[in-house]
Amino acid sequence: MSEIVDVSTLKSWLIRFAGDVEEHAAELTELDSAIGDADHGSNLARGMKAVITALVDDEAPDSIGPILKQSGMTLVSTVGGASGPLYGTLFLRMAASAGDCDALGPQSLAQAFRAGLDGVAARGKATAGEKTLLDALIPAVDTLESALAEGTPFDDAIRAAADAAEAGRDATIPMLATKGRASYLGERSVGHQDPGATSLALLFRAAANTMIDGEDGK
Amino acid sequence: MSEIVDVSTLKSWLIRFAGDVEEHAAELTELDSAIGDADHGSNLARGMKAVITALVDDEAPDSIGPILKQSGMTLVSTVGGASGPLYGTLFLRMAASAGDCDALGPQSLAQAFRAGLDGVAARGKATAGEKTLLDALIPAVDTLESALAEGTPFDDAIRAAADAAEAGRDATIPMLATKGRASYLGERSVGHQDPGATSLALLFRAAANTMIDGEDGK
Amino acid sequence: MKKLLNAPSDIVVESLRGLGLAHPELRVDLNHRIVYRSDAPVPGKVALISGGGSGHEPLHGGFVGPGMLDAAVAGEVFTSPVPDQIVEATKNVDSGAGVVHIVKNYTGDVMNFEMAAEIAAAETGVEVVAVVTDDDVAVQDSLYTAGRRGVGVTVLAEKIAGAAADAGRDLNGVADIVRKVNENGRSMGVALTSCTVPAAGKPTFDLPGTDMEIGIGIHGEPGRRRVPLAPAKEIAEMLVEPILADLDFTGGDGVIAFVNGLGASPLLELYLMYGEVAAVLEKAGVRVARSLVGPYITSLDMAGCSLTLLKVDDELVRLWDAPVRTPGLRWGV
Amino acid sequence: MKKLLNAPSDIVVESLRGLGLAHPELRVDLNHRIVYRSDAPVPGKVALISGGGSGHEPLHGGFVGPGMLDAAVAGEVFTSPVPDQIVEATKNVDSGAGVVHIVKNYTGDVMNFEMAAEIAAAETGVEVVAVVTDDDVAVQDSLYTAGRRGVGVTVLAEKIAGAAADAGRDLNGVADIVRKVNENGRSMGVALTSCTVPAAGKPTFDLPGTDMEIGIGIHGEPGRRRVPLAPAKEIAEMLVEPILADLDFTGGDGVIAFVNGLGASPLLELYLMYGEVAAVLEKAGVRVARSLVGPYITSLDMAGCSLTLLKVDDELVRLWDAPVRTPGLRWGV
Ligand SMILES: Nc1ncnc2c1ncn2[C@@H]1O[C@H](COP(=O)(O)OP(=O)(O)O)[C@@H](O)[C@H]1O
Ligand SMILES: Nc1ncnc2c1ncn2[C@@H]1O[C@H](COP(=O)(O)OP(=O)(O)O)[C@@H](O)[C@H]1O
Ligand SMILES: [Mg+2]
Ligand SMILES: [Mg+2]
Ligand SMILES: [Mg+2]
Ligand SMILES: [Mg+2]
Repeated sequence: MSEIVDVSTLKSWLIRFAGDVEEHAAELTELDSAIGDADHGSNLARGMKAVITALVDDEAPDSIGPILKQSGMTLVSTVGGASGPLYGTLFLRMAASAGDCDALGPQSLAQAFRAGLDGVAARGKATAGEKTLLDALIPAVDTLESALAEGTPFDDAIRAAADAAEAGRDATIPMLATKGRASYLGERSVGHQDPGATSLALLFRAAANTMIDGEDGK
Repeated sequence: MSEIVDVSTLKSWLIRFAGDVEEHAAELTELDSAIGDADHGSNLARGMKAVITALVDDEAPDSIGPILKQSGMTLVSTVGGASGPLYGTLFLRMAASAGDCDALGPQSLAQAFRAGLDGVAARGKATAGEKTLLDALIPAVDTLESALAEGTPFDDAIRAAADAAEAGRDATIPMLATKGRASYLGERSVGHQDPGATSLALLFRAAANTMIDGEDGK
Repeated sequence: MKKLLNAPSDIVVESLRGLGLAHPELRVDLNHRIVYRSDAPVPGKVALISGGGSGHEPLHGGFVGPGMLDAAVAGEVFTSPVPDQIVEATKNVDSGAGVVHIVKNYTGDVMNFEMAAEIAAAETGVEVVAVVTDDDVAVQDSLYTAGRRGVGVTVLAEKIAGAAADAGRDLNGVADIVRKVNENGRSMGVALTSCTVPAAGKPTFDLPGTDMEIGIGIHGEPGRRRVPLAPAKEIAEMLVEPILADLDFTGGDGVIAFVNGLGASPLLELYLMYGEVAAVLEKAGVRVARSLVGPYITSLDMAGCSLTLLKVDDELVRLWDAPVRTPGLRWGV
Repeated sequence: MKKLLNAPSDIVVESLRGLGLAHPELRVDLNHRIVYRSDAPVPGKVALISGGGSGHEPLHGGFVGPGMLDAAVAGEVFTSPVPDQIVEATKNVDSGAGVVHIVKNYTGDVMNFEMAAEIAAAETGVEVVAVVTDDDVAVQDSLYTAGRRGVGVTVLAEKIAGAAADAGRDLNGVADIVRKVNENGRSMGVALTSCTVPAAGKPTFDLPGTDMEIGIGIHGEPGRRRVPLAPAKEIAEMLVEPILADLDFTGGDGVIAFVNGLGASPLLELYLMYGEVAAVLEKAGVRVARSLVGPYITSLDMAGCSLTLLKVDDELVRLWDAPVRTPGLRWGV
């Protein structure tokens, strides 16, 4: 259980996430229509499609850090908007944390997520409770870390992280947005689910689904 | 019965026609939406309002020809579009035919209408059957003339003319337009009632209603 | 109906008031609804007037100024102006060299301008030559129609004739240029939605969400046929094809290709359409000498576009390139 | 959705292709979606770049040319461009005098331009100064928002800074002019209908037939409040009032008053609105020095308008009047 994410698992994760984003693109855009500008679904779908295209290229890197780095750079250079730099930074910082290795153990994975989270918070100058993707990312990373610290088996820990991301996503509904486009709405942002937190929860669910042997969807 | 249309009757006719046009403006515009540009009702309502304003002015003329002339000039200078010059010409030619008198008898009225009809046909270069206001005007004038020639009493003759105008109006429905804006539609103009013929029928019904003692609406 | 207006009946005069305030280089007679270049009459120059129903802005008021019109006469929305207005404008722009009336071919416009020319000649002695534009290939020019509608070519004619008048041509010379432009120009339009006439308060026609109207005019008059909404590539073909079928545009000095927005279609889409049109023209061997893309002869808030092709020679290109300074078209000065 | 397009995902690049074909004086890099003036880099001149999501045309690509931008970088519809594009444009316009980035204040735009400036400095050594525009008074600039949105002032800043760069100012001098324009300008918008993002395929928000949205942005983001549709006179007051409440526009050399169409509202209505705005300003003692009326920073096919007021001094008026030659704004050359 010390080598939980090898190259093949990492690729599966990215591919599954890309598929989930594609599948939920209309829903993400719909959420973004209510409190934003109706593009989050198409933005992220475009980016993840490019990530997968780069991933299957003959010249593509074949170790953890470089794959994450390539994916982050691809997101930065294909998504645009707010989510491009933020998702891009997440992967780039994870790449730097992971380094050029063949696999990550649970601790290294958690460390990489923590580095990614710090990068996203710095890039977007946001904190918890502002109705952004951080509200899914923070509880997910916190949960993963503390579960592992308590000795929870990895399968359970990553599943708990995905659950936490979804709970965080749902918790954005009553929040008042104070960052990003939704903040323009003031009080009118209350009652809507944040699109970025929604896609972020997909990312963790995809992680759980690919990193847990035999797990299939929730 | 030789002085059927005195100044007061003429004014009543114009006022009643103005009222009828105002009342049916939306319907005329609706007809013009189907085969034209959705303005016949507002065009004619604007013009007849101006005619009535001029009519009640202190300086307004007080004999038949001059009243008709002022009305025709007012229509020409306030309506625009196709119906402005056409309705204007109708009244201007009627004015010239009537001359500066205090009242018109049946024959002079019929003559005035005939002169008006000729003017309208010349101005618009149209003939019967082209799905225009001529298709109400021609049968109305023909009917008035022939009824009088046959010795029909004026009341019956003018009522017959109004009936003929309405029948002519209805007959435009199956016609293929070959003049005016509706001609652009080709075959698609078939099945729609011509707005100009519709307003023209209102003009004759208003004539019957005001020139026949005690007649009130149909 | 969702429009920026007060009372529908005041929209024309209130819009003209705004135009006058925004453009001190123009003089606006609100009473007669005439837009003049403020230095009219220009001594020795043949004057150019156009006009028609409102709702086609910037046509015609936005094309008044050096190098284009001396005055524009505004009718009610989609209703030609009345003779009084046209006579007033004609008198005020004439410097003695005569006045050309550019009239779009609609029954109402033609009759009102005809009456105005008769009155102007009789009452004021001003020499007027009227030229009618009728470039819309969607309408058959036959015994069974009022003739082709005047549409996009009118914009090009006003610009080119304005340059000819500036260059010192005489009355017939300027009128001839308008005729030359009209004879060498053809247009075709497509609507994705209806417009809404303010006084009517609702869309002139119903166009289901999946349909478009090919061969639309600029007044919400229905077009040639209704077909399912198609990709821009196919729409470009539907616009180009009937134009090329009507007149040979190959060879010579090429064409001015003018993709016009009908009102509600944004520039993003108009440039995309221009790209598609250019591709179709290239395949057909038609060389584009000059282009114009934007909403220049509109139909209120109608979504859609029209294409105008004008076959040019050296003379027309030179006149097209000449300086113009109006709110709607401006270059070289 | 009724739009002139092929696949929604291709709308930006296909529109840029058309722009390039229609304007040979521009050079369009379809790969990077950059519009350049074809003579860039201009030796010795500070270069000006702007960019952002597409769907606001003519902003920004239509403002490339002498007297305005050296390059414009186009993102997807309503999505800021990515750093690679911005870096590429920055490298290609720099003549050694440095590059000013004009960035509208949206989280995405700011982050992408920031990353680009970091990369440009690190990898190419080009000196970049970015200035953010944030003029929309509909948004409170507070701890609880991402700050005011950059809207209409951006157009005026691009024009005025372009003239400053032409006049030979150095990098900080040009950046200062952008800051000065931004500090002295305020905007407010109203939407009568939603726009439809092509990839989304349906209107971003529902606006019942009797309502309008006050304080709208340029991305179909909902505004400050929804109120019943009002006459133009009252709308003018609703636009002017919060602007005047935010900054004192009386005295001095007056203002540039800019009535902007959001896409689907025709010029007829925009000029009418300008007349109403001018009346409100006169009553408030605000003198109009210059005006601009038309669709210059749009929101796809949204109906409505925005008002921008820029307090000017002699310097800003002179720079405003300086020659400009772009597809979207052109005078004096
Ligand atoms: N400052 C920020 N920090 C973290 N996340 C943010 C920030 N601003 C926006 N977001 C996230 O980005 C999402 C919107 O992404 P997207 O729609 O792709 O970009 P844009 O807002 O530029 O259109 C929001 O739902 C929110 O979760
Ligand atoms: N050449 C013509 N001769 C006679 N009547 C005509 C002619 N052209 C049009 N009309 C009449 O004018 C009516 C339309 O008037 P109106 O809508 O006011 O003017 P426009 O067509 O200019 O919008 C048509 O319904 C028709 O009856
Ligand atoms: Mg968004
Ligand atoms: Mg009509
Ligand atoms: Mg009409
Ligand atoms: Mg966006």
